[in-house]
Amino acid sequence: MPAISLEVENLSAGYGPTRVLEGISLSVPAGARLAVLGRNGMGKTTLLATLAGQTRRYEGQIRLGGSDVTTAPSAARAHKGLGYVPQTRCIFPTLTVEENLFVGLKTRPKTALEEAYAMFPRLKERRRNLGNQLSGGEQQMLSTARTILGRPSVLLLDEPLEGLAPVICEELMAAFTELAQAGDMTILLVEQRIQSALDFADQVVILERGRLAWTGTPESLARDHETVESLLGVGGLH
Amino acid sequence: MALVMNNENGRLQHRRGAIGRDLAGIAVITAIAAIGYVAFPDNLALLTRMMTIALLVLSLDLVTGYCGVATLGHAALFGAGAYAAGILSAHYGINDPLLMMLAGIAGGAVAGLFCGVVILRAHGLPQLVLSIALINLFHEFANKASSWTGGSDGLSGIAPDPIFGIFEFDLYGQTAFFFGMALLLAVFMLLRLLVRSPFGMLCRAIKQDPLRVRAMGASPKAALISMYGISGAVAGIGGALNAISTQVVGLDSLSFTQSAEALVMLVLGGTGSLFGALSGTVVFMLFEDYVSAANPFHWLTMVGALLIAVVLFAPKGLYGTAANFIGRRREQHS
Amino acid sequence: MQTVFSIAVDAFAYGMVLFVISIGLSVTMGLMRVVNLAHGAFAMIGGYIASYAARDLGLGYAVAVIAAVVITIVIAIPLERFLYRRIYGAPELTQVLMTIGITFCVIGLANYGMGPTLKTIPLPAILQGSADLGFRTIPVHRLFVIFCGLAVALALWFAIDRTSFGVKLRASVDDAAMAAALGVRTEIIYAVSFAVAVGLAAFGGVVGAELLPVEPYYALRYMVTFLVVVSVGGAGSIPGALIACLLLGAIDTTGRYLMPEFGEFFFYLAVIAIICVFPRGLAGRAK
Amino acid sequence: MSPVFEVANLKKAFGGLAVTNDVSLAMSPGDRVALIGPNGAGKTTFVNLVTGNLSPDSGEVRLGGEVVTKVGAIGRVKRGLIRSFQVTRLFQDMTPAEHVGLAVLQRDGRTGRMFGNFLHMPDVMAEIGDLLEKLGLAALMHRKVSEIAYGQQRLLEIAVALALKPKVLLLDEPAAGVPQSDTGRIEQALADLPADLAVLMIEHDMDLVFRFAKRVIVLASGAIIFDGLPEDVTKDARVREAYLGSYANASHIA
Amino acid sequence: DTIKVGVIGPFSGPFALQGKNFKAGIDAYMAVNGSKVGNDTIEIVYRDVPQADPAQSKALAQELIVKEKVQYLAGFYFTPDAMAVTPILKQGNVPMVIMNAATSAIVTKSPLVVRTSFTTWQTSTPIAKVAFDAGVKKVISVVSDYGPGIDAENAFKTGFEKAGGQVVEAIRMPLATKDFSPIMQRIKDSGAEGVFAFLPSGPTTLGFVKAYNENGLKAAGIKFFAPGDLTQESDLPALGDAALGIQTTFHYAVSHDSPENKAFVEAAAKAIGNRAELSFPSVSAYDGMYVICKMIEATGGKQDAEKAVDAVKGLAWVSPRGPVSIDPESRHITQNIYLREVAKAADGTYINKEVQTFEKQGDPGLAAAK
Ligand SMILES: Nc1ncnc2c1ncn2[C@@H]1O[C@H](COP(=O)(O)OP(=O)(O)OP(=O)(O)O)[C@@H](O)[C@H]1O
Ligand SMILES: Nc1ncnc2c1ncn2[C@@H]1O[C@H](COP(=O)(O)OP(=O)(O)OP(=O)(O)O)[C@@H](O)[C@H]1O
Ligand SMILES: CC(C)C[C@H](N)C(=O)O
Ligand SMILES: [Mg+2]
Ligand SMILES: [Mg+2]
Repeated sequence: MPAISLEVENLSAGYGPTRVLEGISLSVPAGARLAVLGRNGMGKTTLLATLAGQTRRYEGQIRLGGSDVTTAPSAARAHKGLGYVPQTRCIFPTLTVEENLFVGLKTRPKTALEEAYAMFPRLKERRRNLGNQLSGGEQQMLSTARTILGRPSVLLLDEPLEGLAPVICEELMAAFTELAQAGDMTILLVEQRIQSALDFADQVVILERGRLAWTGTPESLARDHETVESLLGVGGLH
Repeated sequence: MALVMNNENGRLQHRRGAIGRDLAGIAVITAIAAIGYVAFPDNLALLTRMMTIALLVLSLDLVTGYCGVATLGHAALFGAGAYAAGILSAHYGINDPLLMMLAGIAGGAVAGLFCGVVILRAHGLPQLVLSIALINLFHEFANKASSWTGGSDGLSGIAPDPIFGIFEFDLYGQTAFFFGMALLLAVFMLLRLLVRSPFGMLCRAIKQDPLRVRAMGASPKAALISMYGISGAVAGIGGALNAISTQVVGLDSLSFTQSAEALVMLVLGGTGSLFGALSGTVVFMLFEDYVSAANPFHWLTMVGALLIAVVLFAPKGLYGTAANFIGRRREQHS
Repeated sequence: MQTVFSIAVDAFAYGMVLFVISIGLSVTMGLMRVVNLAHGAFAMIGGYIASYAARDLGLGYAVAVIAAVVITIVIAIPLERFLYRRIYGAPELTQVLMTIGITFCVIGLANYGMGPTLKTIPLPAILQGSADLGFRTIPVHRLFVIFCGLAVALALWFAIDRTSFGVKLRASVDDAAMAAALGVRTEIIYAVSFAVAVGLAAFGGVVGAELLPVEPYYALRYMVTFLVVVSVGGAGSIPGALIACLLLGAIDTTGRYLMPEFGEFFFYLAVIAIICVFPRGLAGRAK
Repeated sequence: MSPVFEVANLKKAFGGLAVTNDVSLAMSPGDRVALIGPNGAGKTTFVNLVTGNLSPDSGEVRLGGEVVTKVGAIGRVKRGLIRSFQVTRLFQDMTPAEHVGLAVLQRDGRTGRMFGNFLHMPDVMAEIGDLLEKLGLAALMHRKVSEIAYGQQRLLEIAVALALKPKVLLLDEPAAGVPQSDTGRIEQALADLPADLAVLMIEHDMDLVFRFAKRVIVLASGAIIFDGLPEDVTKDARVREAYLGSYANASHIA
Repeated sequence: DTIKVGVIGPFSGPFALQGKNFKAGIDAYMAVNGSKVGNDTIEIVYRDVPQADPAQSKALAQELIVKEKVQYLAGFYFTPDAMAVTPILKQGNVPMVIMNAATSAIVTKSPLVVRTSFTTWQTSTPIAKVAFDAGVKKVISVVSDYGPGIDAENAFKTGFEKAGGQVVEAIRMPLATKDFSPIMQRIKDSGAEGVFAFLPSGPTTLGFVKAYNENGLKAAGIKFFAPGDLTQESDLPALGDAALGIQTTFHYAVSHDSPENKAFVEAAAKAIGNRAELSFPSVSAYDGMYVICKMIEATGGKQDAEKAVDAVKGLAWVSPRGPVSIDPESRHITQNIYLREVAKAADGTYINKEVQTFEKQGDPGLAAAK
């Protein structure tokens, strides 16, 4: 499926009575690479989870490729082309690696599994293992591979590099960039390693206490030391 | 938002909260008992029965609510206490209620330790089944040992002396009521202390992640077994009170049905809080008493409907949900 | 020697009856992770329907069985929609409370509507009488139950382990939110599985009625038996449940023959021993 | 100095897969070791083996000279071998204060006490306050863990380990999920540890590794392929290929 | 005045059928004789104890006495429930009329207890003679392993050995037994010519009787003897042909042929709604009401437990089950015990057909206990 756009208007959301996001508006064109940054606990995960239909939404609208999915349940969004890689990985612990991937296939034929194995050869070696027997990094690989197998048009990545070896990180980021540039996917990336995120993205937003505090390009952010310091709490980028 | 809560403040609030709730607890129990006493002066037996069951449910809460042990066999502890007290009186002629109570505590604690050792060998569903197996073994054993327990005909011939030689256990049930009340209050206070103590905190931690607790250097098993012993003592008090006030101990006090009913009451009120245990018992038994008197033939449907309604509208149990609601209101206001 | 064979036959037949009656619970409890104490209630509803169809309406046995399964499922649909859906993923004890509540209601209503007496399901001529095994006879009906048990076991094992539906079901149970995020329509998966489980309960209730006769208290009377065999096998595992039923059936039967007065001791001590050795049940998967 | 912690010929296989393949290493008081290696190399398994959460097929673990291979996980903790978890394992319904309080009480052997409340124990409260302050969690002290963000949970995980006052500390990816802004806190907390403590850290964040470690061990396919100074590790061809990739070429290493 | 009678019994749960029969018997009595005794009107207050639960039984009894101010307590299906109430009768000044609980010893626990039902000893003793007279010399006894079962075993053994027979083996099986095939195998292997069985009325009897047939015991000519619990009328439709020919001894058969019984059955069937649900507790309840009314007559409606009980000691009347009397010594009912055989009636229903009568049977259990 080709990439599609994602628009968010005045979104507020949270957990039960706890409001976490306030009035978020975003417009991500098809094929864009958006980095979502912010310090600890500022609502990045909540934003992605809300887009994926996993938290309670109070107000606002979400449009996927122009069609309104605000009230659509999670599964329906997935079928409209949304893919979500959660921060906590959410591997199905009692399913084997292969079965985990199988769930991500949606309606694609089983042969497509090879795509995932090509991306992460490690998974092929471990494919008969149960999900909860994998190492942390392997789980991360599985989680990402599982979602990508469904060929989403919009991909939400919540810290996909966590726990991965540096060499894998590089390969993975390269693969993401390629997917986006080929027009196959629109990507939203939450990442703690600011440099990696900036290298990847063509747009950046920063969350601060559940609100959008900054929007711009990676280049402008790299120059804006004040913002970097105050919103990201890091003393300048290399 | 209460996100940034001043440290010192938070602590004080906690402290005040805890002590406040203790006092409130005593006040509430006493008040309910007083209301009960005034409202049902002719039905003290029911209230006494409620207290015995409340002790069982509290004891169950200790292992299920605080330690996460799934059990459908907790009446084993209760019944052991009841039979210990009953046998002391019926076979050895020791009729002092306080001594009988001690026997009940000991019986319950021993049964608790034994059950603990067995039940803690598994988790989840298999654990539940272990508990079912145990209660059935206890039941069958009591049935077999009929020369001691009276078997299915019940252990009769229990004749407790007046307390302190003055207060008799009579038809009107005043003595039993006040005796039970005193026991319940004392137990409740001690348990409040227990669950807030370091040991109580350890147990709550074990409930959530025993492996993490091990990595902190504590042995979940040892802690849980001690808790089981304590729980047994509490259930034993309930059992002994039952034996003293009923003067007959039946196999039902050692049955799966009794265990399951206690669990239902606990979940109804809300697990993991002593108030939940108490409120569950009170609501369930009053409701049951009321509907079964109103229609002795088809009341079970009503009880079923109550349970379903509670799950639908108060999924954390009556007390749990109410406490949640109030907590949230408070948070929103601050 | 003949006695040993004879006991073995009894044990096998009894084990298979247990299996047929409780396997539906293994689906709800092991795969859907709902501690469905109302399993017996559905089995009982099936029994009542079959009894009504066969005895009062005079329909054939096969028709009665099918009617029982279908109508029980139809009755269960609103229950699933409005009650069970609320407790998927809830803590086990909440599920216990809800399903016990449902059981109480069903018992009360059955007692009210059908009366407290036993109801039988008349067997067709071919299932009546006894078959000669050479060294002894065995009721034909038991052979029928054994056949049903094996067929059900095979079909379920295939559906759960070998089909994409099975994978999606297991995924939904492990993490419903994530499965949904991957496009699995968990509600439908759950509803279908529940229907299958209820259908199996009804089926078990009907074909097992010779051993566990239908009456209002059925719903609670055998609850412990169902729970025990399913958990000893390892909830969710079809082969596990089968082995557990045969094993426990054998222990129970042998114990009852050798020392009937200690029958219960045998049975429950065996349960304790098995669980101490296999803390997750015979075929329980690591979690 | 005699080693406080020693592992000899440790072996473990899952089915046919040799996850720990004859690993031997020793640590002395004051050591700051980073254990790195590709995903699935067996790092976490190594920690599980030495802490007693898994039992090895063969080999020996020694703590302060004493062989503890037969001592259970709890016994090893009591002897000062403390770990943190790669995937947070916290008590969802409890607060950070309770987590640290429990660790402190357990360390002092006070968790058996059946009365009193740690909130009323000034010494315990002071220690909790200090530790949480240091990790920036003081404001969340009385919130339930389930309501705090993942990154904050990671910090709490470390706080719990530190509260146990370890002699040997094994940190499994302490910074995973912790934003850059907060990794400084972890480093600071580690820097403040008593000097005679031996620390082994597993980490994929190379910046942190190179700032922290005085010695680097590389594990690949269950075996140690490198054990030496941080300066040297980037020069090792095998490590570069299997693990570091282009990182080795970058100029991050001060 | 209104005189309240508190009735405690299992009106819901697994024994709901038996509780329903209590109510049917009581309603039938009121329907036939009216609810007035002299100037007093009887009012019944029901309380439910679904399964044996002495604590609840006692709490309810206490409530009935203290709050509801009942002058009489009645009902009691289970022995422990009755036992739990005996200690408070005296202080409450309330007589207790037991309508089922069948352990001999209950009447000794308080002088205010009167029983209008039966004891297991009473119904199980005559069958021993029947078995012996049928030419069976070696019998295996199989009973449910609980109080009443053990009573039945002892009663049969005592009677049978006195007659000159031999009980070759005595098996006790758990109450919860579901599959009786192994038991049948045991019976076969024992070499006995007959089997004496006791199971409480209800679902398990079905499996037992079926297993007896299906495992070829019937075909092998092993005779079946039991007290009537095993073939209570409400279980007969389910047992069906499998039960045909089974001989039991009991104090009452719904089919008993007498004008009193015809009237009773008609009224009771109307009260219970479905004639097929009628069973033995109904007649005990009916007679219990008769005794209570006699007590009310004797005391003129005043609450005087001792006087009331004294008034019915030695009372004799014709019950639907036949001639009965209250033994002045034990306050237990003396009655005929009938040997019955399960048969198909003209209308296709199954009945217990009386074939022999053992007249004026007391309770041998009390004597045995001494
Ligand atoms: N289940 C929950 N219930 C209540 N509050 C929650 C819950 N999950 C998160 N929060 C709160 O929502 C806020 C935002 O959390 P979120 O996980 O979105 O942050 P984040 O930006 O992803 O942080 P991190 O970088 O640590 O992953 C935090 O303050 C947290 O305390
Ligand atoms: N219980 C188990 N059964 C089978 N294989 C297992 C089990 N536990 C771990 N493994 C395998 O052992 C290998 C080593 O796992 P380990 O968790 O030690 O890796 P790691 O080095 O910590 O990796 P990461 O950096 O990704 O966390 C992995 O390939 C994993 O799949
Ligand atoms: C055999 C039954 C009618 C006896 C009754 N269950 C009792 O406890 O006495
Ligand atoms: Mg996050
Ligand atoms: Mg790891």
